[in-house]
Amino acid sequence: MEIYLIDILILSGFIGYFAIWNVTPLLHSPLMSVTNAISGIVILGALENLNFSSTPITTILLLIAIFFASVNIFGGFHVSARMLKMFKNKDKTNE
Amino acid sequence: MEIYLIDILILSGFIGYFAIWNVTPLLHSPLMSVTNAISGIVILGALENLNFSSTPITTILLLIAIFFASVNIFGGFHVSARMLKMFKNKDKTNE
Amino acid sequence: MNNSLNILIYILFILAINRMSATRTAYKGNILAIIGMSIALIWGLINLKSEYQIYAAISILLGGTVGIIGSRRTTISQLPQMVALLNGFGGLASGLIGISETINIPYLNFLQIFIIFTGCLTFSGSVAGFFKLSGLIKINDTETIRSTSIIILLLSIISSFYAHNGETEYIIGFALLSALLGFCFILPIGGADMPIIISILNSLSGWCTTLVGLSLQNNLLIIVGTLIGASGSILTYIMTKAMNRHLLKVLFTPITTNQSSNYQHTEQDIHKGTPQDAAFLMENAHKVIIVPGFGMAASGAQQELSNMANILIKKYKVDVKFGIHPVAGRMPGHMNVLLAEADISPELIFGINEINPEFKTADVVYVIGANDTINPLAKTQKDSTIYQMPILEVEQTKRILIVKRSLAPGYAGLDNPLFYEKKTLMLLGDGKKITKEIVTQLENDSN
Amino acid sequence: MNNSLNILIYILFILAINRMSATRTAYKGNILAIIGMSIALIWGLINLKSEYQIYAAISILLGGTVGIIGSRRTTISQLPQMVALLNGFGGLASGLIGISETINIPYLNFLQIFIIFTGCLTFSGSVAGFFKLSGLIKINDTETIRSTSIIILLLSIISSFYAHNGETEYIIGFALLSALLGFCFILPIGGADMPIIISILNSLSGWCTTLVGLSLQNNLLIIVGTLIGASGSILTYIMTKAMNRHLLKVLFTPITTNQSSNYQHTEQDIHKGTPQDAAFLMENAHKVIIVPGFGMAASGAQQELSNMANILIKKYKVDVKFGIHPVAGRMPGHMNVLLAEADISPELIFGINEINPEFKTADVVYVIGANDTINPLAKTQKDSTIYQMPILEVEQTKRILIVKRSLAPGYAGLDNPLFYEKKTLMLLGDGKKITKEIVTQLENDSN
Ligand SMILES: NC(=O)c1ccc[n+]([C@@H]2O[C@H](COP(=O)([O-])OP(=O)(O)OC[C@H]3O[C@@H](n4cnc5c(N)ncnc54)[C@H](OP(=O)(O)O)[C@@H]3O)[C@@H](O)[C@H]2O)c1
Ligand SMILES: NC(=O)c1ccc[n+]([C@@H]2O[C@H](COP(=O)([O-])OP(=O)(O)OC[C@H]3O[C@@H](n4cnc5c(N)ncnc54)[C@H](OP(=O)(O)O)[C@@H]3O)[C@@H](O)[C@H]2O)c1
Repeated sequence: MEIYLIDILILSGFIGYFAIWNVTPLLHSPLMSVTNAISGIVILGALENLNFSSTPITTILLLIAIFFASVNIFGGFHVSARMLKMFKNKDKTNE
Repeated sequence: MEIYLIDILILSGFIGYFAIWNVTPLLHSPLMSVTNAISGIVILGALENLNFSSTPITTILLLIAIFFASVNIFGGFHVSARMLKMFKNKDKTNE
Repeated sequence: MNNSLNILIYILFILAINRMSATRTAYKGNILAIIGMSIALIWGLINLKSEYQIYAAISILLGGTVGIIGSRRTTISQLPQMVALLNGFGGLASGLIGISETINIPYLNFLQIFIIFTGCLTFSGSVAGFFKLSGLIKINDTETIRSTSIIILLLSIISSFYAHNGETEYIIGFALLSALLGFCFILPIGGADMPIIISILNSLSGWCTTLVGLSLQNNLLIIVGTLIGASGSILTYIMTKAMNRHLLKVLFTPITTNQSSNYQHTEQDIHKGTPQDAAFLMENAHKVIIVPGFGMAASGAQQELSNMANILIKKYKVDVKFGIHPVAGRMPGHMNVLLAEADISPELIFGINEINPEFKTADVVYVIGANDTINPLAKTQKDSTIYQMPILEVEQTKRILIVKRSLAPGYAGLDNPLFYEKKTLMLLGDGKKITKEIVTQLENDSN
Repeated sequence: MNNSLNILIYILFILAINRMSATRTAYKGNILAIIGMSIALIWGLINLKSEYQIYAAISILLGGTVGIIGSRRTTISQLPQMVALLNGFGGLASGLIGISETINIPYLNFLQIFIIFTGCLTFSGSVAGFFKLSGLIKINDTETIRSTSIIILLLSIISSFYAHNGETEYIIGFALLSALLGFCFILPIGGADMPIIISILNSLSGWCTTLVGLSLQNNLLIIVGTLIGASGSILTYIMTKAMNRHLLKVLFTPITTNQSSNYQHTEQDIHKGTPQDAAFLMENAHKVIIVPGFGMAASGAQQELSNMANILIKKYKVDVKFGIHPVAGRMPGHMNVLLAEADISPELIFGINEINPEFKTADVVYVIGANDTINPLAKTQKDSTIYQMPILEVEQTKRILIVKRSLAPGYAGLDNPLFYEKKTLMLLGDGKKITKEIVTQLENDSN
């Protein structure tokens, strides 16, 4: 399994590389903002750990983590949508 | 491990997708020819199996497989190089 | 079931990121990512022990509300700092997960130490970036901060050995030190380099996710984290190339804000103009190039600018083009977002390489709130933070109109010799107000 | 060690394929792939039991020699069939590996059955493609072959159940049936669709590698195979789009070679011209568009064409452009390879979308050995294999010069109404010879 783990890391890295390489600078900001929101997926880690939480401290820490990850996720997608909507509208008027 | 196996298949598929998507039609032929040569990597399967070959028949089958894979590999790279050299030369004269 | 959902989610994310490569599909990309995330959240909640479900749901709701309200309250020109801050929250979440994992554990493994370190550093670095971008902190004495951060680095390395033993106090101490390090490390970095820093922090938040994934053996987190980590790194690389900065220089060269001290001018050295002068010059021109910068964003002048361009094109048959520097504003693509908002046709908008040959043949260039991106000192002043950054070659045009509120320097803290040229007319005032006055004048003039 | 080499090898392959996306880097990409493969071969040999090393090395050497000699002997216009054939050998190797694995095994698993099936099918399909591309086989009665292949398909499915039990005779039978199936399946497919077929087979050879990798639990084979399989599938998709063909139609629509029977002409219906006429028309034109097709490749006229273009440009100040149809010739990019070989500047070469609006304003179009790609019937003749394929709109130009040896139809077996138009001048003869005579004439004429 160790063997496949490193493969997964490498392959994912390549996908990140390919996916980004063609993006026009114009879209770098929304791109950052979307990937930023996506990285909030770490919230799953907090939820998973919550199941094994043994003390109140860890529970509280994890709930705080969930809170902040949610700020990141919702805020991030909202900010991205705001930026991207402008491009989208513009595109429509040009068609 | 099963879990990671499917991940590897999906991720590799995506890489194939990304790597090809931007290729100009102009280079489709050399591209096919290079990927074709690369698929000759299956020769490693024949070499690996040879170590466990128990009967003369399997040995012979595997040696034939090695032979044909080699035709594919060497011929493929040679053909690709021939095609690509023309583009390369042209590029130089333009610089 | 669990794993096929994981696969579905990361496929959605990959497709989403892929869609971000073209303006036409980018919005849909965001929606794909939202769908993926919704599935993840719902599935995560369902799999939770029922006693925790309600608390987790409340946390998510609260966090979500805060996030959305925060985003709503943000003006478009504040988007960069908002992105920075959100990024930090992602890092904080990872850091907290890391800390919670270590409580009641006799020994930490390297992974957990890494998670805490990276998470806390990403958080505090992003907060520092947020402050800098909002202009809430200005740093002069960078040297001291840098030496301090080296000491903190050493301290946190040492403390990591203690934390290794799993005692909660040490772990908290280590976390705090890591956070302090991030803050002190980012603080002295040149403001002009902030987008690069955000990109680095973005990539770090991805790697945090990978680390958490590794520690939980969760393939979804591993794949998505690595994806973001790698894409952030590449974005960083692309940006440093666009700004012609070397990454090591960005991180370790102290800013010398006083570099412009030998270049002191007063308002007497400039030629002041009025909006009427500007309107006159532009309506009689064949070709006008508009160069917006951060000041356009700050004053929200994009709609007026769009009106101005339209009148010039329709009424006065002027050939109008917009020239956009890749790092104009406070984030990459900042100007493009704003011009798109104001419905300016993309055919009029050109990047630095396309527009630079055109300045020679233009009659008037209208610079609004841009400064560093047109500063010719980038070519000569070796000790400036923008040295060798490619600039828009505005100085080649016959007449230069520059709209800004004062003779204050731009983001890089550098004076701009263009202001004092004979062919330059300075229109001092708020960008939006001045442009509006020009529009009024253009409307009244007969062609 | 083994695994880090595996990783190194597939990283090299990924980088190689990535380099293939631009002409500037493509050659280096091939070299990266060669390096990766060399490492693989050496490592594979080292890891072999010493008693087998010598035999394996000899096989590799023999195969390599055959491959290189074969490639050297291939003329540039034969490259497509060569690629097809090599592809088949890759499939054959996988098939043989699959068969050898099953010998002395009580039960086959599904994977092994798949390997044998796909490998043999890829092999025989590629051989059929090779024959068709070389023109060694022409098929008229496609219906019978199609019905036969359905029977074979059924037979091979049935035999796979027997083969499942691991008895060698049945396995061999199953392999032969699979091979027969590939052959009969590819044979009736329209010649114009061969590049799509090659691309499919290319992708299949990748999937074979994946299957072998799965059966051997070898991550290198799995990753590389999937990579190629996926890229081949996408290439197929892109090509069907370029040709405006639907994949299912490509595979299952019978060709009706006699579609042109209602369109019988003789040489009396055409206007024959001489190279002198052609030279005269072109040297007095402002703008000439050259449209090459398979005939240019077949006659090797590219160098003469380059000379002709040069003289027209330099001596007669004519605006010369080349218009290339995406499927001109016998493989995608075929024309581009040849024009590159003849050192024709890429600035003169245009794709279908760029060149089509230009035919209206050109004075003369010089078509050399192109036929289907300029055939207006593609727009009207619903039952033809090229129906709805976008064509080069040569018919809009004032004068059309067409060089070919006869009035024979092109690859799709379709007559071409352009030949009989009043504004068309047919130059019957070998492409290279005629072009050479035109060049001589152009050299002698005074401008
Ligand atoms: N795009 C990015 O990715 C990014 C991110 C962070 C930093 N940066 C850096 O930011 C700089 C961008 O250059 P830039 O030319 O766009 O901007 P700049 O050099 O920061 O200059 C902006 C100018 O706008 C003027 N201004 C501010 N508010 C105004 C208002 N309300 N009305 C009119 N003018 C106003 C300011 O002068 P007054 O105060 O006199 O009005 C200032 O000189 C570069 O140094 C770049 O490296 C870029
Ligand atoms: N590019 C690809 O990917 C690909 C691959 C396979 C098939 N195809 C198909 O091939 C066709 C390509 O169209 P195309 O217009 O390039 O070619 P074409 O339609 O095949 O026509 C080629 C013409 O060249 C003439 N010719 C042959 N040898 C010649 C010589 N030595 N000198 C002068 N003329 C010669 C032939 O007429 P004479 O016999 O009268 O001389 C023939 O009509 C399409 O149907 C396409 O779908 C394309």
